[in-house]
Amino acid sequence: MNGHDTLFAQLSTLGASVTLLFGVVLLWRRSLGAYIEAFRWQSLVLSAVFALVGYYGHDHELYIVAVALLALKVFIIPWYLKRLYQRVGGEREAQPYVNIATSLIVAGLLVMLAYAITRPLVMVSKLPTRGGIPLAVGLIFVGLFVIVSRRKALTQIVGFLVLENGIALLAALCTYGIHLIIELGVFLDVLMGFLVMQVIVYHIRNTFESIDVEQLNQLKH
Amino acid sequence: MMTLFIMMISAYAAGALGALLIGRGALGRGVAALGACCGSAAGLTLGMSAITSGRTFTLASARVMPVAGLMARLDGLSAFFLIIIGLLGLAVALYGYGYSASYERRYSLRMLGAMLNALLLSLSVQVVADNALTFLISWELMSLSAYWLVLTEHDWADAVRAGVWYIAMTHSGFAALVAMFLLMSGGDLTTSFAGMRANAAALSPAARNAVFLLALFGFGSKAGIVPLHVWLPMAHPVAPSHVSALMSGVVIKMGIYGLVRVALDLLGGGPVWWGGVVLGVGAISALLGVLYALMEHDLKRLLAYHSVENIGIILIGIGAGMIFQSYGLMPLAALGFIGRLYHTINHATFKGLLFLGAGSVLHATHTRNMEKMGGLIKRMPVTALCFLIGAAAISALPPLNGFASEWIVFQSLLGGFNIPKPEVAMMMPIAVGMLALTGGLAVARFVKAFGVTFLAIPRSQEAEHAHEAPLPMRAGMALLALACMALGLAPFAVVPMMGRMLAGLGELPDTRADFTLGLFLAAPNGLPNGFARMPPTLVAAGLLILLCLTPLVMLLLRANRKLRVSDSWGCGRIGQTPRMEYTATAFAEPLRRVFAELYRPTKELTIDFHPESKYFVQSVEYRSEITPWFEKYLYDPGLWFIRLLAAVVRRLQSGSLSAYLVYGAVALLILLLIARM
Amino acid sequence: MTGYLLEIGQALLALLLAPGLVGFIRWLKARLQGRRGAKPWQPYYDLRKLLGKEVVMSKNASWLFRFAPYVIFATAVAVTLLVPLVAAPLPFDAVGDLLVVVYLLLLGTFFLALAGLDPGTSFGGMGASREVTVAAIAEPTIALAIFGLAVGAGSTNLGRIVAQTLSNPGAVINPGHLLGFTALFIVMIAETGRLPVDNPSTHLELTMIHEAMILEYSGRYLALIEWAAALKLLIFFSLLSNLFLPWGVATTLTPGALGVSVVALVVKLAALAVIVALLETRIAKLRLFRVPELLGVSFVLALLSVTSSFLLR
Amino acid sequence: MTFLFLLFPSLIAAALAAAIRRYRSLVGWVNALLSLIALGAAVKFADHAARGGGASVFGPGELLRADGLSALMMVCVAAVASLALFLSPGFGRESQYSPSQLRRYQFFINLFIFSMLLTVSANNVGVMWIAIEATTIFSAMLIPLTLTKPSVEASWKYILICSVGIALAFAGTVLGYFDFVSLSGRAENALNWPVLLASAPSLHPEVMKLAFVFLLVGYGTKAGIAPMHTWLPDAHSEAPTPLSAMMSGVLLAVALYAVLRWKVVVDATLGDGYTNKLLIALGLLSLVVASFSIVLSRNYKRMLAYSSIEHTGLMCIGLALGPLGVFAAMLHLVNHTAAKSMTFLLAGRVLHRYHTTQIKGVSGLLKTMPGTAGMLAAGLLATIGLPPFGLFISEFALIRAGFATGHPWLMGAVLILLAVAFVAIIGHLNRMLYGTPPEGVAVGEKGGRSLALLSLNVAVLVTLGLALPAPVETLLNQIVRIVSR
Repeated sequence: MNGHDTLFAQLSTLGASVTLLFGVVLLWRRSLGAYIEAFRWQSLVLSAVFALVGYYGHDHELYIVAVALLALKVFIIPWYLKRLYQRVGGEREAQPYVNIATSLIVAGLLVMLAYAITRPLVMVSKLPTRGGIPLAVGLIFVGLFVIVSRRKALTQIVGFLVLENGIALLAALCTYGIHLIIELGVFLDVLMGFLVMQVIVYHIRNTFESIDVEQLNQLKH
Repeated sequence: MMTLFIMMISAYAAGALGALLIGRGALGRGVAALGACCGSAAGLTLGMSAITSGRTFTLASARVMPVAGLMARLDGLSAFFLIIIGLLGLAVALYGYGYSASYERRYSLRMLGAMLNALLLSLSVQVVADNALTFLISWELMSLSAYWLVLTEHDWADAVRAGVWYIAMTHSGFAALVAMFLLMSGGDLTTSFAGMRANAAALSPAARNAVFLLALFGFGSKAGIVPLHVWLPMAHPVAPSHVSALMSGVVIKMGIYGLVRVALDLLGGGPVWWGGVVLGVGAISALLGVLYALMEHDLKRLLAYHSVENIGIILIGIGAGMIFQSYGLMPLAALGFIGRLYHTINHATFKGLLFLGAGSVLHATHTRNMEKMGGLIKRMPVTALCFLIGAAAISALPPLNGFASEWIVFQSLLGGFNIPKPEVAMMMPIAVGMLALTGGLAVARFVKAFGVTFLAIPRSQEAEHAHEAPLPMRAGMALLALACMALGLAPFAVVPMMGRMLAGLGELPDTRADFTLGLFLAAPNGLPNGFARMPPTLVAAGLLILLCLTPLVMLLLRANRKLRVSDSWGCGRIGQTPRMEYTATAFAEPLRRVFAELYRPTKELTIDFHPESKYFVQSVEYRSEITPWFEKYLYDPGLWFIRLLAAVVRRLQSGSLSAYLVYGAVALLILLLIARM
Repeated sequence: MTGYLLEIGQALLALLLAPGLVGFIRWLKARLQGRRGAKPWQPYYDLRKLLGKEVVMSKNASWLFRFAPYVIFATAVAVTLLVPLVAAPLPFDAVGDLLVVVYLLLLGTFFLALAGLDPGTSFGGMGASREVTVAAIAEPTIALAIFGLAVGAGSTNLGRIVAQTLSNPGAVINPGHLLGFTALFIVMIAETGRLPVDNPSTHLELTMIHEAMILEYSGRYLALIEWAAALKLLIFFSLLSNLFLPWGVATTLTPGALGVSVVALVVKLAALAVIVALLETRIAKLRLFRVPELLGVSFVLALLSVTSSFLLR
Repeated sequence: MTFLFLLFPSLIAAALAAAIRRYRSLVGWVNALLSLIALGAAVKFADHAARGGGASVFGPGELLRADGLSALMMVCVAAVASLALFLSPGFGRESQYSPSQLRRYQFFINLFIFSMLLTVSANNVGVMWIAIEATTIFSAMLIPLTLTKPSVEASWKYILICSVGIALAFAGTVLGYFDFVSLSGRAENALNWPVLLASAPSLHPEVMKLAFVFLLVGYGTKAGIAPMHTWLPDAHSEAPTPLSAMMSGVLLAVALYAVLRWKVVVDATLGDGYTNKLLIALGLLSLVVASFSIVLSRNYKRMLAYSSIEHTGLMCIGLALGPLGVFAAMLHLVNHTAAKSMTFLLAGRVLHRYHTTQIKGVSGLLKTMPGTAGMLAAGLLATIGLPPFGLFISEFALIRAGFATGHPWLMGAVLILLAVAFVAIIGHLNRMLYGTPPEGVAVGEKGGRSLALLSLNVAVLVTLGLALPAPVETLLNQIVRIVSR
């Protein structure tokens, strides 16, 4: 493994860890604005990772992906989120199901779990980027945890987006990205999904006078 | 053969379709009845010709079913049950034509006619089925058509409730049967019964036991053995009476058919304890059935409980037979099975007859409560006579058919002392005792049933203005009444046939149990020849002669022949009202006290006195109820448990989104960890 | 041919003896109780009186009420044709075995009970209800007793049983036999409505069973029923005596043997009558709801007898 | 070429609905008719496959592919789609929806249909994933057609749970692909089925195991496999009737199709022991959850939804029981599609008449709307597996497969659970059919057209129950060959 690759490996791992870090940060913050910011930074790093992989992996398609990602997740979606946040009123994530301290611990555990689970991948892989794979899976878990443990519709959306980021990161690190068309298709889905979600959040807002998902418990049994 | 078979099938099908198309009106009923009649007649002839010729026929094998073909084969056993179906079908169809007239514009005659034919059709196919698939499909169709028939009078709640109970029990039985056949056929349901016989021999003992127990459960739930009988007293009363006759006479017998077919034919007998279990179940069913029947004042429920008893009696015989078989006492085994099959057809006739009679009473008085009846013998003499014959037959009184079959079973049980193991042999006298007790109680019950219903003074307006049943109904009853007598008087014609029919099943020999000459059984290990003899024909003849002689004797003794009709003696009181009569409850009281341990009756006596002085009683109210404790101690806990589980599972769907997501996440993590293991 | 004649002969004999037997017991009881009592042949007079009287029938009663007495009488007579009174084996052995005998009597009971219900009086109903109750509970004992006997003889055929016992007299004293006898004796008491089960000489509604049923009967019908009841008593007596102690029963149809057997029969009947009479003077009537216990005892005895005959075989 | 006829009609329909500003019943008619074209195309594929023809591919990078399995799914989807479209609101004068709602409805439902058809005809796993995600999005837009609290709640739960699930599925896809890449480098159309399958045997078992877990949980969420089924009762009971018919009838099947496709690949890597274990476990869990939930369910639409879960579980188990099982499961899928789409549409009629989804609120159905009652009874009896309907045969075959492959205990459990569901459903059914109708409920049957259409389903069910048509059988056998190679 030559120096060129080691650098790549270190950089990619660094990128991955930073991405994960922002996921954890997100767990730590309370206000929706902070959530959105954290997500934004995370997406920024993520697109950087894509560019990185594209550069070292000599895959120029990935630049396009990186740009698309930048546009989508750093500008468009956060902008929408902000607007949504202003429209539906900024309710803080006052009391999540799991309090901050515990959340952070759980996040740590999840990452360790991710390490445990992804060992075979790291084993079999010869890619320089394999070091980041556990982190990516960890990010997926963290994203899941955010969705589970937060009780505002908006925060759940953000959690979902973080999950998406984790998967994108996984894709970048494992496979240097899938085909361009598919990647773009995926982004399109993400965008549409996000838009639909926000529409429904408006609905929730209009019908329930709040976006606290606590009250979404009429349908049971 | 083939043509007869086709005729039978097509007649039933035509009847069903006709009923569906035409529906109400005399024409619709007529078509339905006609189809049923032709079909059952064809079936009857088919069975007769098959049984007399003593040969077996392969009837149909066509690739009709998706998963496999239908296969039909007619051997002695099938032929015998075809006869039962045909006989009862005929009577029921006749009767039903008249009976269902009262349903015009109240309930769907379409459904009634179609389903009646469908039921008969599925029954007939059932008994000739020659592979598991055919058997199971016809079984399910039978259950289903019976289900719709039970639901005919669906605008009262307990009909619907009964329907649900019925379908629940029978369907769980069906599940057991599916499992059983799959075990026996090694997964392929299209293997013919011949193939299964071969498989069964190869099965491991454990598998064979599993098959047997599954069969006992599956068929038992249909036959209504205790404690799987709960649906029976619910479903039979609410069904239209001719349908109840069919269900009680034939449908539950399919359980017996299946049990014999599987345990005796396919498995070819088993260890002693199989027989023991069957015997025990039979004894319990018989006793409990009769005891609960005693306490019933709903005429049809009484009969329904009685069906439980008779299934029990039949199972006692089968169990004994199986025990003998497993000890290699083949002639005795054959005798037991003969007695049972004989009792099966007898029960079909007299139980059918009684249900039809009850139907006529219901038709005339619009009530099933015996306490509201009475004096009907004057208003509906034909029905009364038929019912009397049925009651006498069912109480095993000579010279009717009930006695004949009872006699054989007694004889076969007497053979019990040939069993080497005393502890096993002791089961026989106990069974005899049980049998005798049920017999005696049966007499008690039918004295009550007939006496309270038909004799003395009418207890209500309805009974006062009762009217005789229309001709078709009377015809149906008369047919079965004649059958009762014929079967009772001519066992020497019936029994050898059955011997020939059973020959070969589970290596049973061809037993020549010839009544007029006594039972000469080819005797292994010290079974005396000429075991006993009983020609019912002669007994009947003798009774008849004596009956005629007695008046003559009276003449000779110059007895006074004057007769004066006047009030019955009321201890000096003038004028007798129905309220002075002995009620059904009172009639059953002594026996209820005797068996109080079992009934656990709840009593409450409320007397309210006159306000002025406590020496004047204004009213006395006595209420006593019997808790049927299978529902209470067996089913309620089961249902409770299911509800509990349901409540637990229900809590999963708590409505909390986060909880839902947690399920998913946890599932993911667990599976991932498993994957890493 | 002689066989058939003999059959008829013994039937007639039974018919003749039966009322006498009843009368004898009554007379004996009276004497034992220190009364003079009616003559033993009083029942014959009663029968003639009844035959002479007109029938008064309830207006509620149906044809069944008039039909029943004939059935009851016929069944009783039919049974006398089957039971070996004086000789065994008889040609009619081929017609009926022990089971037939029992069930024929049951047929009689069936109609008697129905007839009791027919007039719609509470007495009749009460009697019928009690009668069938007793009959039902007595049934298993009878069946088991038969079973025991049949196991011994290898057949339920009466003639065969008698012959069997005659052939090896030792069997008489084996426990199974004795237990069976006791059981059947108790049943006999119940079936024939003697004390302590039923009191044939009372008309208190609290106590009576048989009498309550036939309360509505009069004239020739009553005569038939009474006669049948007497026959039933005689039948049970002779069954007890001839099945368990068959000595004297003629196995060859020579006049001498027959003569002996007739004498033997009369002696045995008298003996049993004495026993019954003594019993009835000693004990009081049981409460109705204690009767099942008595019969339960008899059932246990019968079961024991069968068991022992199984184990001793 | 046929692919265009399969996919474009729904796109055109959507465009039409979007283009025509004010909804007219004409649009509904045209779209319904358009759906028939797609159905025709699907049938053509099925026919081609039934004649033993190989898979046909189309598009750049062999984007689309139709073999026997896809063809069967196409037919199911297209058939239910046109049924739903023909029974959609907005044909007659009066309708409970406003024109704008109807427009939105037409637009999204056609996109929904399109994405389902795309899912089953996609050759590329990535494309398939995108299409499935799209189904979620479009259907989620349809659920809160009328903004009631329950519908909004249902849609939120639906979209969130399913999006998360599908995202996980994507992670699985990536993992599967990753191993492929790390072995044979990046290749063009590497994500196409044939290529994946070809290279599968050489992939790393460990990785594929992980991948399959992600895929099973992911697509399983959409297929309503317990414990990811939780969105299903809500969405199915709150969606507009035709949509719930489609969701229950085909959407679950489509998701299951995705699982099945991947199962084939993973089996090629690790042999079928592993996937079968997982499928049986989750399938059994679904059966338990569903059948016991039915016992106490008070709402007939939810009851139907639970029974859908039950049947999905059954199919999962079937897919894990070897060739016989796959045959049975596929047959069951077809039967269930027919039965469930019908029962949901009928439930819609009942709801429209009684204005309640509570079982105890509905009584005397036989008196008020005999036709509907009869067909509902038929549908439910079919659903619980009574003859002469198809599900009897398929369940039967399934049990048989279980015994043949030596799972007697499993089958015992399945039989018991089926019996529980059976009793529960028949009890609920009787409660609705009989008794006296509540006041203010109109008596008399209306809308014979839709009943006539639905009777087609009954016809299908009975046909499949009495005799398996030769083409269907060959098609199924071909599928068996595809799945258990």
